[in-house]
Amino acid sequence: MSATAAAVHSLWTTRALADTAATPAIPTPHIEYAQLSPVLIVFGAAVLGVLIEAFAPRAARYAGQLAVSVVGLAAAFAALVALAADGYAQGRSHVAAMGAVAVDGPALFLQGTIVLIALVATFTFAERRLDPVAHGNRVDSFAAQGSAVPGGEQEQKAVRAGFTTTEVFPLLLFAVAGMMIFPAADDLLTLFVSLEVFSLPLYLLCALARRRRLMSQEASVKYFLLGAFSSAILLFGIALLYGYAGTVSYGGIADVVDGTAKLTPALANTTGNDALLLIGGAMVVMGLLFKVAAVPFHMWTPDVYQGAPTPVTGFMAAAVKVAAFGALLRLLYVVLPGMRWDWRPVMWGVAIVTMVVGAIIAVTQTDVKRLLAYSSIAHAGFLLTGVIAVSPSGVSSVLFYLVAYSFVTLGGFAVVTLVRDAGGEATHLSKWAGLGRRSPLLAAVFAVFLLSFAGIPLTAGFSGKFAVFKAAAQGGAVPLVVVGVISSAIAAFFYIRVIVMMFFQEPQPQGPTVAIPSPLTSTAIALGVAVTLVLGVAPQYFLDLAGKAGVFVR
Amino acid sequence: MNAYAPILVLGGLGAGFAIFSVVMASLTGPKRYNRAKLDAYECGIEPTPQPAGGGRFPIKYYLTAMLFIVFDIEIVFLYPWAVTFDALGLFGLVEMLLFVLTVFVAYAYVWRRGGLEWD
Amino acid sequence: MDPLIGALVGAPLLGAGILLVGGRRLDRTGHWIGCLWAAVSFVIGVVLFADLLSRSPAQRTLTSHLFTWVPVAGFQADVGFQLDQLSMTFVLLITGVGTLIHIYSVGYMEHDENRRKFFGYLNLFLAAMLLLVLADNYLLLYVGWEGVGLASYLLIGFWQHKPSAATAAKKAFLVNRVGDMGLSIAIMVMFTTFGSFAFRPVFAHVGDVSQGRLTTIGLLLLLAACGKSAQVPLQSWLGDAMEGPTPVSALIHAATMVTAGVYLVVRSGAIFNAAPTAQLAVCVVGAVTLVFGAIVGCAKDDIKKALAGSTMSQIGYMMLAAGLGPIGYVFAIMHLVTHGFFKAGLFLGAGSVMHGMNDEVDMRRFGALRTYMPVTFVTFGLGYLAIIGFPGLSGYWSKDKIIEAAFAKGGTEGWTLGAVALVGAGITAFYMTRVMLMTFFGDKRWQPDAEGHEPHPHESPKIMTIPMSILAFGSVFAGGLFSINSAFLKWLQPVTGHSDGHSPVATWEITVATLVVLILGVGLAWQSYGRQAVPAVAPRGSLLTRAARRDLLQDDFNHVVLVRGGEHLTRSLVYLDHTVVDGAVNGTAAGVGGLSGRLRRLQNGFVRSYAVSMLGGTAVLVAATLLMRGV
Amino acid sequence: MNPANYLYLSALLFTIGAAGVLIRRNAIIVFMCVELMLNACNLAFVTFSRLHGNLDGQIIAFFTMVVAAAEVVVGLAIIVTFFRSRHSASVDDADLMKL
Repeated sequence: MSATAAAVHSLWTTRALADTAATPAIPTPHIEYAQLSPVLIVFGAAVLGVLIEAFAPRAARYAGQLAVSVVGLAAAFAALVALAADGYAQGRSHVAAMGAVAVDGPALFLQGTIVLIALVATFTFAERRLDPVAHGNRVDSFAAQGSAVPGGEQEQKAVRAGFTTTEVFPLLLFAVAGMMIFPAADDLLTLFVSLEVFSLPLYLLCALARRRRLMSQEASVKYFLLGAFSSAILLFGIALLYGYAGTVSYGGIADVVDGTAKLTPALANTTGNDALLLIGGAMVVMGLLFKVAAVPFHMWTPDVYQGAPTPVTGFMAAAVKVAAFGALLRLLYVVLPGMRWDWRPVMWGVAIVTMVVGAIIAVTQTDVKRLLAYSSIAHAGFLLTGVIAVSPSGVSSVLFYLVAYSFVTLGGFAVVTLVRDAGGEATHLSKWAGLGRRSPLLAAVFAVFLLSFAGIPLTAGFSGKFAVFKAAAQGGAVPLVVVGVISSAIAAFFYIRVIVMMFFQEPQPQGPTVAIPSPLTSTAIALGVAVTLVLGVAPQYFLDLAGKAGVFVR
Repeated sequence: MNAYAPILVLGGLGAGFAIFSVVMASLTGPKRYNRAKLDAYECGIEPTPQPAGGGRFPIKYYLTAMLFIVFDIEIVFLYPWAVTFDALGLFGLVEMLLFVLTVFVAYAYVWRRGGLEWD
Repeated sequence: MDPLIGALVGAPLLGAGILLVGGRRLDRTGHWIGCLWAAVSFVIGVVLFADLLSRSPAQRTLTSHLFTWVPVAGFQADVGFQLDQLSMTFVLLITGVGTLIHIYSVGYMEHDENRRKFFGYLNLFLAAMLLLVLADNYLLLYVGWEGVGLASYLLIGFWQHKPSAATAAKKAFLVNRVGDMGLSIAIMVMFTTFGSFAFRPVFAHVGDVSQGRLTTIGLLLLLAACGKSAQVPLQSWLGDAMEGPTPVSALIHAATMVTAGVYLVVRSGAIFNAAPTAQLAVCVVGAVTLVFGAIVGCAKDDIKKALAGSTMSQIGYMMLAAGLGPIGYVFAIMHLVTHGFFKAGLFLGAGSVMHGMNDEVDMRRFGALRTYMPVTFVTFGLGYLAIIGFPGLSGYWSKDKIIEAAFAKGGTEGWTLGAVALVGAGITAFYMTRVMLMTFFGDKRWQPDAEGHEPHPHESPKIMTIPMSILAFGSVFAGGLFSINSAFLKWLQPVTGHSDGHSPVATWEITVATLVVLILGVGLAWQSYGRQAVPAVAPRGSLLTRAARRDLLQDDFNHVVLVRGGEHLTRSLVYLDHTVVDGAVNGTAAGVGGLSGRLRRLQNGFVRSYAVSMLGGTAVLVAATLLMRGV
Repeated sequence: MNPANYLYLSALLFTIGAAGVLIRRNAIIVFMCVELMLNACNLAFVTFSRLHGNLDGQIIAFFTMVVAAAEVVVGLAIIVTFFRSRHSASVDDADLMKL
């Protein structure tokens, strides 16, 4: 009977291992609050934002949220600068929070970029001068009441009462905090959790457009279902990698892949099975490729970019790409360098398909937001060429490109918010014809952004592309660079086409008007132009900065 | 075979208890039926809802369910902590307090914004 | 001191940024901001000048390397500045005259609603021009070169509501493109020849390169200079450029930008010295333009166009001098500076006259203005005396030197060039006297403007007359000051080099000859326009006059040879293009478009098919990874 | 008992979930299939945890559950608003944006 009892017992207990017999002593964990302070500040600001939503009177929420967001993000940036100045970007970089979060050059660089993007995005989120005043209330780009049925009675009531969804600010902050952890995650669990932490608020933000709400909700549903699907695949990949290595920490997996880890019997058994590693690695990489919108995981991008409120689109296009490329770099450079002979050819393929498909489909687009979406897909391909270089200059060139790309993107989408007609933003390209006559300054600014996207010299886009292609060519990927240049040429075609359209076509009689923005949006656009020109004319300082920040901790 | 013995034993015990309960109830209990008693039991709502308006549930039902899920699931973190409370010491306590505090912030939001009111 | 060089360019650039980005809220203060940044730039220039003076002549070259723009092995594009005596001269001219013209424009553009934008463009011009003269390599110089072209385009077309202004801007832009093409090809050839385009290495290795290469580079640089400096055959845009506001004509199309070509030739002296053929070409272009511009100047009734012809002609003098090599470099620059003073002064005077005459430009409708506009009359008159080379005034010192240097070239060339320069001086005296007489003397020939407003000539406000007076002061004394003890020569010599040459004619003989020619020109003009009344409607005139009124048929020539010929060429090219090139290009474009349309259909909007693509993609990813391990 | 069997089961569940996402039209059911995939992952984690004799996998399973719950909340909210504005929860009706 006692044998049977023991057997029953074993159903819900695991046999204690020999070296952890008796009561296993749990080492007291510790958390380096100071080193994690940037993320914690953003999280704190977000929680504070939720409290404002809960307790502040409706009229005070907008100002309160804006203040909390701006102050929180600025403080986070200050903390990041302080950490970098303390040498965490180089000599003192290490892994904090029990191996969960890396504090090193790429992490700090990317976090700084994300925080600045978020700061600019906050400005565009808070813009209230574009839409006409509704029932005596200034309104922003977000729905009066997200839960109300579009066009229904409840919505009209909400509009009349002047409701605004000020929750977008805490949602933005939560997303930002998740994005800050994402490229710094040093184990797969943190990677997965931070992925969800930044994705879930984005799904919600997508659904909150004030105009064209059906499209906005549709974008949200699509993004959500596909995003959940991709994160499930990513999670299964994590499970397989865990099965292979017996650990989820980046360093631990890398040791096992390199064969330097201490082999336990179980490990000896699983490491014999390379399929676990290869399939798991591919699935995790797929999850990240989904976020960076690489072909064939890109199909959500145009639909979601088009449907989402434009400030959100700008934020997503810029920040998600930064965060996801950061995570991809860390994964491929820290965890899987031992199997780069396996993934490099595959990534070659992905990069080529992404560049070519992104550029080609963009040619026939007729909607500005979709055009920019395809352009962002093509840019993901260009960035991938830098990732493939597997060299320090590969890392720094990708970091630099991300900065260049993200601010131009933010500025570009901010310009899109200004061109409006009776139905809100006039995103159909035909309506942009002759914009250069009607509003030369705005058209010129947009032209600068387009030229930067196209990679014309003296713009940030050129410096970035140049750095990435150079790194790739030095890494031996010359054919890839050739494909990159060809697809740049194709891409340049449709960027220039828009410029020609704006400046050399007659404006339509019922064309859109250009809204006069508040200083908030003007700042965002001006920053975009400034970054475009500064990085285009004098990239060296930032290339050096990215070069200094280009070493991962392991 | 030895490995399956516990399952068999458990299955046997379970089946025995079920049969015993049903048989005993039918033998000893009074038999006064009404409509509510004859209905299948499903969490207090009508098992086959056919209200006016095409058989839709009120949105409140989902709302409550979602709120329940999201607050209920936090227990999953409290439980392991409770088990190793001694070993983790003050650090664990502080961290858990922070965690619970955050959950309470969410609770405060739901409460203030009327998520807990049925009507 | 070195960072100051960057600040020199940065100050007006910052000003332009503030003014153009600042928007309407700066409308009320914008002009003062523009003046401020121009003045800041001038002050920095003076500080740097003092610094240079405190050094020994051999060490008066400051460099400042800002950053490497494009670092690639074998191809390095730096952003760096070089400040030496030559650049310093230009810096002082550009910022000094520039600041005065900024101040003048405050008054001149007072009623223009886009005044802020105007000052933004002016600042932009200053920055680009300073970049041009401070660059330490040809690539950066090219950036400045294009920058001044842009500013010039924007400013000529500033009143774009006038179709003539828009057309003129377009014309200036197009003609300049031809020259710019020359410069860009020159830079490319230079790079393939020397492996660099920084001044120092290029000039250091001139000796190692074949004559043919150097001649090619020299001729291409000359083409560039012709475009920017309105030399024959690319001069046709300058007259039309007078459609821009008058301060622009004064600053850009008289004093500074159009002299960039001269700067380019002098700066590239090392190359030209080693390529005599190119040098001779420069001389010929200069001599031809000198006469060409002067003749055009004689026939124009539009005061600004007459002055524009004069500008062409005077730059012709400079080009001629620059083409003479070390004999002439210094005098080219000296004439450039003195010309900057008196021509800017003349243009500002013309602007002042127009200001008082309801923007009338036809000299046949002026007359007798000397009593109504005394200050303008005096300053304009001093500028007039300077340009015709009245003994003791600025023009006398610089122009005579050029004529002398032309003779000093020696041989038939020397005699020919010298004679042309001498004749040019006579024609200059003629047309300038004509302008003077028609504008300020004789009877009133005023006529109401298109809306019927009678002109009420009046003196311009102080803010306009003070800059004019300062420029007049310069017109009178600059040349003399430069010539005391050959100060200017000694200052520039370390950069440009100098040799005296052996003139077959004695200096005093040249002086006398010049004076005779001068008196002839003035007398002839007095005969035609002083003693006789000027007809209010232009007489038909001789064939030459009629041709000169049409810019010596330059546009007609362009039309017949370039446009028609171009059309034929284009037509045949178009045929080729349609059949061969288009076949390829359209094929590609259609291919891309078709592919795009087809690929686009994959994006069918259905979540489920997106998910299929994702899952399929994952499967391919996994399979490919496994395959790689298998291989 | 061979732990590999649990892995096979997990892979099977994952595949069923993925197939469901591709086949089913109702957004709620698509979403349930995603949840099934997540739970398949959980099973794999727990199995590997047992295999390697450490607790990491089980901890991860906890986290996955919490994340899945959060996802449910967000997802249901989105799908319910979608349903209310269109009176349909079919994902094939969501095709306003395409090409």
